[in-house]
Amino acid sequence: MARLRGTGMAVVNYPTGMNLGGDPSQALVHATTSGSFVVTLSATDLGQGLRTVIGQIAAETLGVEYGEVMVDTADTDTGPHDMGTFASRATHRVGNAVIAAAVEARQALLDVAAEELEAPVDELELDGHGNLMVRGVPARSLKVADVAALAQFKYGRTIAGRGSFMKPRSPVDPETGAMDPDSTEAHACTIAEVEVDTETGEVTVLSMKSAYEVGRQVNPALVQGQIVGGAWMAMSHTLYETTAPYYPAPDHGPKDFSEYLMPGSLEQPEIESVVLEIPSSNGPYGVKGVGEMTANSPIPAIVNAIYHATGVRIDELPVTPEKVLRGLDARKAGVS
Amino acid sequence: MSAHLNVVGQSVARSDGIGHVTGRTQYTTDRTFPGMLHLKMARSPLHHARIKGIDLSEAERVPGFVRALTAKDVPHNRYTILGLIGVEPEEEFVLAEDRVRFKGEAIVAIVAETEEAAFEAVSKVRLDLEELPAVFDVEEALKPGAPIVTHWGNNTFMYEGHPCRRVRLGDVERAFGQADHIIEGVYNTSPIEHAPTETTGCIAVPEANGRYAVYTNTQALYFSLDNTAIILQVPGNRLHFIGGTVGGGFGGKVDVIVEPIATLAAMKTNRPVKFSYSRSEEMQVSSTRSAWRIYLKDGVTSDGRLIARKVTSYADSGAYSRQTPYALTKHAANAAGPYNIPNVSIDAYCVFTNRPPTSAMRGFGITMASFALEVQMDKIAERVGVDPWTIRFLNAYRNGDMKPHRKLAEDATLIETMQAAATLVGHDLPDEFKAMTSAPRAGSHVEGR
Amino acid sequence: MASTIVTFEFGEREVEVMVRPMTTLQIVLREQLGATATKDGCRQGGCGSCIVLVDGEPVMSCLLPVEDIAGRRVTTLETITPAEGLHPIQQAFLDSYAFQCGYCTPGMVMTSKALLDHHPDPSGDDIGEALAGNVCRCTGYRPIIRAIGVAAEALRESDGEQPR
Amino acid sequence: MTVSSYFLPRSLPEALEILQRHGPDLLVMAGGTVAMPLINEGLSMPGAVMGLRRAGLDRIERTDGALRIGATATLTQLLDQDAIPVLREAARTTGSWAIRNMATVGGNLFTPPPGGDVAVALLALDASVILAGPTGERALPLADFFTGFLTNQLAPDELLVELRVPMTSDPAAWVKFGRKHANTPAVVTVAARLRWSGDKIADARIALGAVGPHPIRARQAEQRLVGTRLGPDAIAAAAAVATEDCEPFTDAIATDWYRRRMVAIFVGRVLEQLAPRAEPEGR
Repeated sequence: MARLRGTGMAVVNYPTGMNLGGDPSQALVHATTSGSFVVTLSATDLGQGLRTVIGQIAAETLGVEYGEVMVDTADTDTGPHDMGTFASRATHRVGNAVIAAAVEARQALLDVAAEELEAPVDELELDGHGNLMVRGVPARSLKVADVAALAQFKYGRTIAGRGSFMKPRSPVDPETGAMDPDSTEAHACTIAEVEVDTETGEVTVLSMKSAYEVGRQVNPALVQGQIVGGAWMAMSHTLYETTAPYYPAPDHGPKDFSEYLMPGSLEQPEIESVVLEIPSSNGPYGVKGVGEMTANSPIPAIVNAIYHATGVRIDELPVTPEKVLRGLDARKAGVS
Repeated sequence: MSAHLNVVGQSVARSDGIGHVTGRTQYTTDRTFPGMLHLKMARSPLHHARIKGIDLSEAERVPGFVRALTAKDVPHNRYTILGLIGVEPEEEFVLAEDRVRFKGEAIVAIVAETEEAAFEAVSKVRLDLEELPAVFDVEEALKPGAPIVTHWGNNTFMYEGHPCRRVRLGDVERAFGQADHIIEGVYNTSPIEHAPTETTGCIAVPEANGRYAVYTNTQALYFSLDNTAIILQVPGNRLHFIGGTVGGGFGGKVDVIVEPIATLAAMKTNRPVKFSYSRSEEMQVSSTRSAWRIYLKDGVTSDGRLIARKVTSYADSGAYSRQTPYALTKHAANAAGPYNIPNVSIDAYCVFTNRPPTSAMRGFGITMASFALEVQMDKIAERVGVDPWTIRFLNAYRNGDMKPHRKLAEDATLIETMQAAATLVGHDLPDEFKAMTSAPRAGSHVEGR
Repeated sequence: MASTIVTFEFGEREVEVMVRPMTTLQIVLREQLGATATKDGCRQGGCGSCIVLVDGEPVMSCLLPVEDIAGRRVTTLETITPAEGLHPIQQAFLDSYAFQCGYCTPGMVMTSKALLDHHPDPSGDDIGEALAGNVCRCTGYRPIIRAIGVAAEALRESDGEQPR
Repeated sequence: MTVSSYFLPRSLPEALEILQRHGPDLLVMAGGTVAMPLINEGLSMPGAVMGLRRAGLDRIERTDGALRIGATATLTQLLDQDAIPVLREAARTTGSWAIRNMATVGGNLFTPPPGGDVAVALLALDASVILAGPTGERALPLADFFTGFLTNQLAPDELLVELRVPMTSDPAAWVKFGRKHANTPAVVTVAARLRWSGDKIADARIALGAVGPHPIRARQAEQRLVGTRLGPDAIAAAAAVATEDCEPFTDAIATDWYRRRMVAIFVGRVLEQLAPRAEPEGR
């Protein structure tokens, strides 16, 4: 029995947003009587943490504490239109819409404060912690909560904003394929190390080390979550998953988690990553989409690592132990 | 945009975290409603068949049976989700009419008082089916004489008169003639299930005012609402979709497959109706990631410059379109990879076969292209006699480069990303690559702009 | 199809339910007791999202006719959640970002609870083995494994003065 | 799932009485890990079911030179006993923790391949099954119990009540090879037990799982070992011939080709575990 080790690499770019555009996201923001803000959406949180990052983006733009922002999603009776959560679009599209709405709401807040403080509105600033003041004059300050109450009960105003973001729909030239298929692009480079058992063809992924460039991380912990979870899914796609194990034959389709193979809690390679932030030109605070792409570069990196370990090129996913073993047999027989 | 940021960039705790760790987060089917009925589907046991008859007499006698829905009950029995953004033609059926095109295709919806009764009634639906020849391979499906899956006479989606999405830049054939190496590869992948831990499902509930509240785990509430309104031929204002919390999507819950029929059942019975996929339905019937076959032919100079890339891709769409035609456009836009290649030809075919329809999944149209391209890059490196890093640095795209789809590259950071990866794994790059940047090349399209 | 009455302990309280034959504990918890922390991911015993403890041992509640556990004690995520604050395992999951969509989380926490009750200082392999029946599609398991390590330490430090 | 009656007998006589009363249409269920998924999805719709979880058939005890394992003892109970270590290994590699808390040793005999791992170990240990019927009990070697895919010698009016495993000091080993490290269907399962006479093998048992319609003995491989010292040549010969002892199938996990190939590899690996520790010679 021999165990062979090898290392492989791969790089990818990944476009953010529905490729041809025409996919609006909208947001509404309003203040409550106590100076909290409600962001109303119809975008969905798939578990990636959309509510959290949208709350962060809204708080940042409004200049209030994160804890003062509530994100209400999703109900079509209250939330404005959103195309949906897919295509790594949500943080980019919804984030931009929320910034627009928050800017408008912030302006309404400052207008009330200016009147109350009898100061020019362009001399007011928010400190990000629930206070606003005349620039350079800390004594002339108000709490956001008080301004919200004043707006409601003294001035009879709303503190609210509307925001929308849409990359206009673009056509494809059917002859040349000329098109505008992305808003921005994120990048990744993965180096995978594997070990191959030459008797069984089993592949063990030992490590996946990646660099990601994602524009701006709104929440680094959640970006890490995507990177780690995506690396796992990529390993799963590479070595295990199929609904038609003998594709194109339609037989033996799995019906449960026993037959539908995915790595589990004991298949744990080392995962390490570094994240670069080079802000995009059009994402909220420079964001690019990171959700989908994390399952991409590890796949060819693992397949290349298998080649470097064994000399066997497998050009078909999933790379089952049987395929590796047949490849090793063919090499031994001098075929290839 | 901002020099100092307060909360963007901070790893704040997830706002839904306490709900998740206490189990108080309410997912779609955590709700129950008084009088709620259960919908289960009678499905085709064959890959391809003509429907000669449906006999519901035994099913109707099952205690707890409430009603059955067939194609004729669906006001606009066409399920074409991308119709919303103008993609044609209409083709899939909410419930099959004269033909079933994949094993598991929905034929009769059974609504019953309990899940058990619904299962039993489904088992008693008698289908008279005449089996038809089926095709499962994308290239077999394109051969003359192959069984035709679609209703328009061939097995590809038509892109403005072309059987594939085309991208053309430069002249690949001429460049192949100038290349020192021609490297060819064919890459195959298998269909993949999204496998969210929460299966696709919804509950449609009649409201007091003549509207219908639909609790759903769709990834796209308005997409689902608008499609449901079209299928049921009701104004959108009769529908009220509630969701936003999804137990894993990965693209599988962009399909609008459970809401229209559950809402129709609620309308026909005036009772809440739950339709949630079983795990085996999720595995065997729900959309998957497409299987792909990708042919690559590359022309490379002896010093490792990629001067021509020809890509011929076939995505197995299964029996119907769903989101896959759009995936091929995204694929075609990106199928040359993150490289600067002056001559590119891409033909991306969306092919219909007799397997369950495929749709969106994480990395839509690109994940499997990345697999093919990056394995191919390793083969090129080996042929040229350079290491895998070198071949990628030599060809990495930069800002201002003309992409195959003729948009100039912006926000390119591939070079910087590779440099960071090399540092991470302790790979010492040659000075030439350490000094490289994604800044526009001298003489590039944006130089001096 | 006569219904029967089944009594069992649900956390600290005794509950009595009337069920049709072979109704599973999962259905009883979710539909009769409104205890929907116990999830419904496959009904095949394959995903672990419905794991609860019966007399302290993890079981797949989707495969268990409730009649079988008459008189026994059922522990779910609801019953271990303190009236105020969080159980140390819950806190560790929260702090470690040990979930994304959250659907597998209740089963993961219950398996973790059983593990730490049996092995206050589990090895990495112990944790991996214990979680082998819980499917997570989002996180890749690593944050969950990390959370259990954090929880184990917290529980050892608090010397077992936590809700059981 | 229109189950109209669910019986939960509190004793063996009560269980037998219910079985006689309802006849072969009664679904007998122990841990429920095989039957319940089918019932939950409406794929199996039995009218009446008898659950054995409370029938008092779950004791594991050591008497009369045998380990007596009640048919409804769970795999967790099997994992907790220390009389026969190879049975612990078999239990440990079957299912997940929560499944092992439910699945029973007896039920494992009725689990379609590639399931039924524990039965493979029992087969290598020369276990007997105790079947109780209206006229009393009978014992049958497990090797004779299986007759085909999901068929066996159990009469319609009988219940499996016990597995009886002769206590042995023979060295035994176990390997389950799946596509994952835990909670995985087997590509192949191998259990082996050897009886030595001096430095030679006097008798051998090799049982295989997931490579036939039910757990099977690799009889040619067993014969090939008798009289050898279990050197590399003997192991290789037994491993090679074991591939002729099996009838592998293709499923979602592996093809018949791959399973057959792995029979040789893992019979070899199991026997290497049992081989006398040779002096280090730089192998």
